[in-house]
Amino acid sequence: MNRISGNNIGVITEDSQSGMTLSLRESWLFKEDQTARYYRLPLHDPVPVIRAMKGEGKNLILFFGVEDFEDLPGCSLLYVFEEPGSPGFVVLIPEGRGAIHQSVAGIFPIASLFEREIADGFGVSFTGSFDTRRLFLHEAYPPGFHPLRRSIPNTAPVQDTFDKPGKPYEFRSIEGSAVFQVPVGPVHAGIIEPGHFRFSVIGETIVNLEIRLGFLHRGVEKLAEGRSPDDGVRIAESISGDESAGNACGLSMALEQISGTQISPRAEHLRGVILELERAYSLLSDLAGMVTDIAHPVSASRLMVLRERLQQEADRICGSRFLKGSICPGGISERITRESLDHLFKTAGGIEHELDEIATWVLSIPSVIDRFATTGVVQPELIRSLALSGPVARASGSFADTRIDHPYGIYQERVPGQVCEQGGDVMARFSLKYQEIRASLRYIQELLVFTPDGPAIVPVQMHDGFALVATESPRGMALHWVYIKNGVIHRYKVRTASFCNWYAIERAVIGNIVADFPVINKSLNLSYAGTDL
Amino acid sequence: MSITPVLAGLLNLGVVLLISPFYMTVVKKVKARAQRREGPPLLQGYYTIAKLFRKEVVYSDYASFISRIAPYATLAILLVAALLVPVIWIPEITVAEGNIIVFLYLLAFTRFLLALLGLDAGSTFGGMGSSREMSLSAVIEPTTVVVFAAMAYVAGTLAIPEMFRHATTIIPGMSPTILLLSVSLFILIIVETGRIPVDNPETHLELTMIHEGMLLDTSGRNLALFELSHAVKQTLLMTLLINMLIPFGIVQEVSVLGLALATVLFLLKGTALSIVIGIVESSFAKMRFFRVPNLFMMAFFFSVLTIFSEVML
Amino acid sequence: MILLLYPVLTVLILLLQGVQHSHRPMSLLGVLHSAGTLLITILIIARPDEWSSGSPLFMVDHLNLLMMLITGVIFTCASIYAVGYIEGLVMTGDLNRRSLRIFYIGFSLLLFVTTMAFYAPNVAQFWIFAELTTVFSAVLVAILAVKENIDASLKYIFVCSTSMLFSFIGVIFLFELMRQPDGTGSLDWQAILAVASSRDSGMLAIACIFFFIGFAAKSGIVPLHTWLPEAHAKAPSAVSAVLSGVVLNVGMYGILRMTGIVHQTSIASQISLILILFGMLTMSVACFSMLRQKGTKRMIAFSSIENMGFLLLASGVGTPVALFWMLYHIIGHSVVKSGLFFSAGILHRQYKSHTAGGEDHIADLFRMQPFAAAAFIIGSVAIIGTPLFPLFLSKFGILLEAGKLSLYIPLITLLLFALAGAAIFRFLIAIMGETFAAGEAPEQYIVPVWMKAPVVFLMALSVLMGLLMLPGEEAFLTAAVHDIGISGVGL
Amino acid sequence: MITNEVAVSLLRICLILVLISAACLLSTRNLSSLVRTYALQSLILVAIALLIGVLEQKSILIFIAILTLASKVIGIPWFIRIIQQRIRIQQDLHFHYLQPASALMVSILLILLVYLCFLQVLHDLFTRNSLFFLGSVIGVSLMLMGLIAIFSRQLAITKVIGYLSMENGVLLFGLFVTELPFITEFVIMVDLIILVLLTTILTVGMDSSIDAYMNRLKEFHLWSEEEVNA
Repeated sequence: MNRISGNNIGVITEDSQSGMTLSLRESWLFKEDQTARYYRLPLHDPVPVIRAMKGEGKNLILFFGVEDFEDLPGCSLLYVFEEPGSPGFVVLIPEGRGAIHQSVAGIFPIASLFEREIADGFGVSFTGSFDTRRLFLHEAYPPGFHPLRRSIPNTAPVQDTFDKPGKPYEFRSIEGSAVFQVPVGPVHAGIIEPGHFRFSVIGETIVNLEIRLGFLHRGVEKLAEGRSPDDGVRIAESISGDESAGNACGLSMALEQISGTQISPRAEHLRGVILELERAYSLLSDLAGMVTDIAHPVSASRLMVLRERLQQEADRICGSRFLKGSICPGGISERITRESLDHLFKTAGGIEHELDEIATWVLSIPSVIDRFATTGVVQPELIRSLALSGPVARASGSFADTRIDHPYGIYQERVPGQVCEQGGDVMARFSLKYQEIRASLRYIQELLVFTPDGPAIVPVQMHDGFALVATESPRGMALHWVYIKNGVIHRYKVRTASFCNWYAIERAVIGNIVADFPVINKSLNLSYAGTDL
Repeated sequence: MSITPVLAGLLNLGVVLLISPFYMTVVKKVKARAQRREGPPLLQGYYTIAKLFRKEVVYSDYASFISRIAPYATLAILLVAALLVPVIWIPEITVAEGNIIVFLYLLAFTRFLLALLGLDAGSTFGGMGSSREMSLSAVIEPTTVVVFAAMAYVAGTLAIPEMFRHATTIIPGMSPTILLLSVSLFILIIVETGRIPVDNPETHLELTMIHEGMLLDTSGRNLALFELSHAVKQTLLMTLLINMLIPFGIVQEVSVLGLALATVLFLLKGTALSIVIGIVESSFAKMRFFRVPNLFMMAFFFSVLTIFSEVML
Repeated sequence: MILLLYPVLTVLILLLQGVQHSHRPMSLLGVLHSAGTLLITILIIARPDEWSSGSPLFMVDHLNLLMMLITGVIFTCASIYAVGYIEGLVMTGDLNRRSLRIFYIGFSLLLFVTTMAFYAPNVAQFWIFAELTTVFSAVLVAILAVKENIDASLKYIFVCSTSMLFSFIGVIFLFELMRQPDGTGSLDWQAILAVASSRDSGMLAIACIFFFIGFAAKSGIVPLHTWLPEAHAKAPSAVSAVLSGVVLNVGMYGILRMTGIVHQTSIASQISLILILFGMLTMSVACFSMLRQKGTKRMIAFSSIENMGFLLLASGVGTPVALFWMLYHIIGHSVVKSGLFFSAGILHRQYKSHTAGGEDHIADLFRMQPFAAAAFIIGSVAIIGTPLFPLFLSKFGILLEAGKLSLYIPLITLLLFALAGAAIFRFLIAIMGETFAAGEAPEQYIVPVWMKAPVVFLMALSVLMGLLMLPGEEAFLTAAVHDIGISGVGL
Repeated sequence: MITNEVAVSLLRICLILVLISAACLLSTRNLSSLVRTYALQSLILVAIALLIGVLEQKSILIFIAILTLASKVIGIPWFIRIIQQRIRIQQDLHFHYLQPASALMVSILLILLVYLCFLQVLHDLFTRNSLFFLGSVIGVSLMLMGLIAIFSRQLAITKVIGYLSMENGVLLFGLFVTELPFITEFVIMVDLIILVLLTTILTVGMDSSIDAYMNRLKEFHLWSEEEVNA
């Protein structure tokens, strides 16, 4: 294959069967900012370029639609790529004409999800995809209802139009005399969020699992439209309870980038503290959940105590056990006091010590190891094709970490501790999360020592514009893209780590027994709310 | 016709019925303490049953007569079984000429009823619970038989009262056969009453439950009856273990004082055993479903070893 | 008293090897050690008055002197060979330079424990040293630190050591048996031989069977032979030669001694039957396996199993004549087999397979390695028992004796020999026919004289042995048979 | 001092415990509990040696007990635990030929077989005490169960433990059948230790690349750095 460099125009090389591949040309560059390079393709069909990008090792991580983007008419599609070894992202914007596009799901399987999401939201259809079912719109929504279109008013839907359920959702069916299906959910026996799991099992062994989410889709993206940037941050906070600081931080950074605001070093440091605190307590509840699901409540309760202590620290710092309101555009909440931080410093050290003790104990109990080891293996090959990130990817031998690969905020100055586990089973995820909590607690202590004095918050002068920001939430890479037009949010797109990671479960459970599903699910611990935006 | 067997039977039933919920709560309490929780008050078992008795029963649309009679039948069968196991008093003449084999059959019958009940309501989880329960019982049945056979062999009789009488003649803790037998019986208690590491009595994760799965569609008085049956079953098995291993204090010659003392002693021994069960439950994680046969195999091995050591020593 | 010099010599050599850093002095010390062992053995043979006067640690008679003679010769040849061979391994990076010291110390220790095993006066001591030979030879097998070698070595340890534990049960039985009447007793070979006939034969049978399990494993008798092809094929060739030529003899020596004891009692015929059956079984399994082999060293290793089976058969036949020829066969086998492994080592250096676990691709044999090819062919001819070579005589002698028991034994055995011969010739023809495609041929390997000399010596020795009885050989062997405890008229 | 009667019943319990520990060795999948079980098994052997020592009034058994305590209860388990941390294997999940359940079945049959065989052949050897007969049966049974462990387990390190358990069987057998000279016991222990050292170090090599293996060997001080340049 020929590589084309610079502005050379003889661009077309050939690929034997599946059509053309086409390299990216610098002349297509449309905008470049701190985090991403935007290219506008003068072509309607992006497939050859995207194939070429795959050949160069770039990976599709997000793909969404925007109506009335800059001077482009109709619905534009933005393909976001991650480039190995480069902190910046690449965004492709093909010339959008009409409502029919070529699917890229054959190149990047994860694109199928984004395509279904766009199809539901904007009514755009994709040809050549292997899956064209609805994603978040359930049967109750009538055909032709596409809530993200600007023509649909940003109000509650009128109930009586949705009375007649449409065509039922078609689950993948596995045929065979011994195969039978076990539907689980969306309403579960425990107090958890709604999600439907369709197991195909032979005896106790799972041969297929299909997950259906979206039962509590809240329309977060639509909700943000037309709101002021500050309101947007409050909405971002409520995306997922245990990632509220992470999401607030992501959107705030995007807004700061658009407005060109430089926040104070003190705010940078304390944001780091807040983010790591959130990571620590979220992952602690993951650990507790994992041991609960193998019926070892003795260790679970000890872990939950630690989690509770960290959340009380959060409450002491910013008045919210889930750190809500702690991060705002321009800096951090002004109510954070020196005393609460000192208290956190002391607690973090104590918790680290206690956690070591608990984890060593748990990992030496034979029956625990028996349940954890070799259960629910996420194969490393899935990491790229499903765009997996966070602990799920790192437990399968990947070093992917947004804080290191695409450093932002304080992480540009101080590199956090990096951990990686091989194996990809529940065991690997347990010990990985344990080590991440330790690393976070260490990092908090380090930051608290070096936090300078200064203003907590600086005013933000908002301009119109758009920005893409990636943050590492406790569950992995969260992407925030916001487009401010006329001083209000025109479009806000969030991709949480859970959105992609959910599909790792479908692969991880195959060959395991049904009774092991809860612990596998908990070890990946994905957010329903973070997906039902 | 003597009055003694009737008296003994009634006394037995009374003690078993009254004491059973207490032991269940003790186990819960120990587990709670291990988790650094306060845990339920010691009489919680009785409160729960009383509360459930007052509640309305709801039947699934698909439920047949099985769902209606199973709760009563289960408890009734277990009470019959209770007549075979002297708790505090070994009377000269027993009310039921039952032996360990009948006892085994009665236990198996309740299992069967429960499995039917799980299937009856027509829900997925009930069916899954029943299927799991039946596959477990298929593997545990041989083990149970061998454990009981070992008991019978050691005591040289099939009648449970005679076994206990034999046990009183042995110095506790000094006989390897009795020790081995106790290990097997203990495993049997764990498995038969669906405790960790075999089943988790506290889980309501629909995908992992066995016993709870079958009871998922049961409510109100029926649920109360099942809770009680479960407790009675546990007490009966515990009695087997207690009276084989530490029969100390059990009454053979009737006297009111002796009976009172025996009751108190049994209460203490039962509580101690419940605490042990609670501690064991707290220190293991649940086994992977397909690994459970290994546990049975251990019990099987120990029982065979019991017979061996009885032959060889 | 000369024997007491031996541990002193060993300690001295080990100390010197321990402080050396480079290869040459270490390997020359190894040669010195083996040659010293050989010299001491010869000195003792020459002075029979030394035999009985020694410390209680040693027992000297014709049988173990014979074994020691073989050991000395093979070890000397192997250590000379190693000078060139190991250097080559280090050059090509197969053997890490840092492992050299472990190798040479292991080699010296192996020689030491083998010697101690042969000179051991009692069963317990013999057991311990025989067990240690496993340990040290396993170190030598694993020295290349490749996964397959470690695998082979672990297999070797597990199969042999677990079997040896059974032997130890046998030793415990034997001890109990010996001290039964009055509570005192000794495990000395000669003491057991003397009183065996007065002891309970049922218990002796059990003791024997347990005892045989371990030593059968050590000498590669089916079904405990599984370690042998792996270990012999994966080990460096100098080690393979020692394993095949000496360490297998340790097992055979144990079985021989025990057979002698059994022959004092009434259970001799039952035990003999077992030995003959397992001997035949071993031979058949080995011969059929040989037909499938593609690797040079594996082929030779299976041939060792076959010969061990034959030796077991001979010990089962158990007449003085059979045992005479059996000892002769042991000598012949050790000499020829070591020579074969040495030449296979040269071939391996030349045609080393570069894929992990792959077989060597041997081609253009006569053009690339005429010397090794010739040696390999002579060795192959010798090992299948062609006339003019020593193994012919012993096979002939043993089969004649076996024929007196039952005609089927020689018949089947001859058939198996034919099979083994066919397998080896098929293999030879296959490798001789191969040629390299243009440009594929590896660079020619220049064989150092260190490696050639032992091969020449061993081949010459085997031809010499086949052509004529060495002076005193017959008398010595007859005396050795007598030492086993089976007295007879001799030839 | 313990009376004979108590000692005998304690011995019986110990014998049963030995078999229980062997059953655990066959069915445990976790390496650290395997090592712990082995240490416990050796500890029971120490107790047995002491009890027989009391029964038979032999001081040599006390020495054997001390030797066993030092090597098998403390030394070897400690060493294996170190190795285990180095190779970072905690589980031995794979079995060939025999799953734990069937391994237990087979061992029941083996115990029966050994019992019947010994009953046939050796009964007159144990006329003095049936306990000693039982001890030798259990000794050989333990050995055979160790053999099952060796061949049904996949990892070399668990095979090592199986081997050690076999060796315990031999020791038990030796204790009950006869009294071997102390020197023999001692040398066997040395042999055992060498074997354990060797096999476990080789085990380290099994799951690592050659370079990693070399580095690990260095950690054990088997190699020194200066030899690289020699």
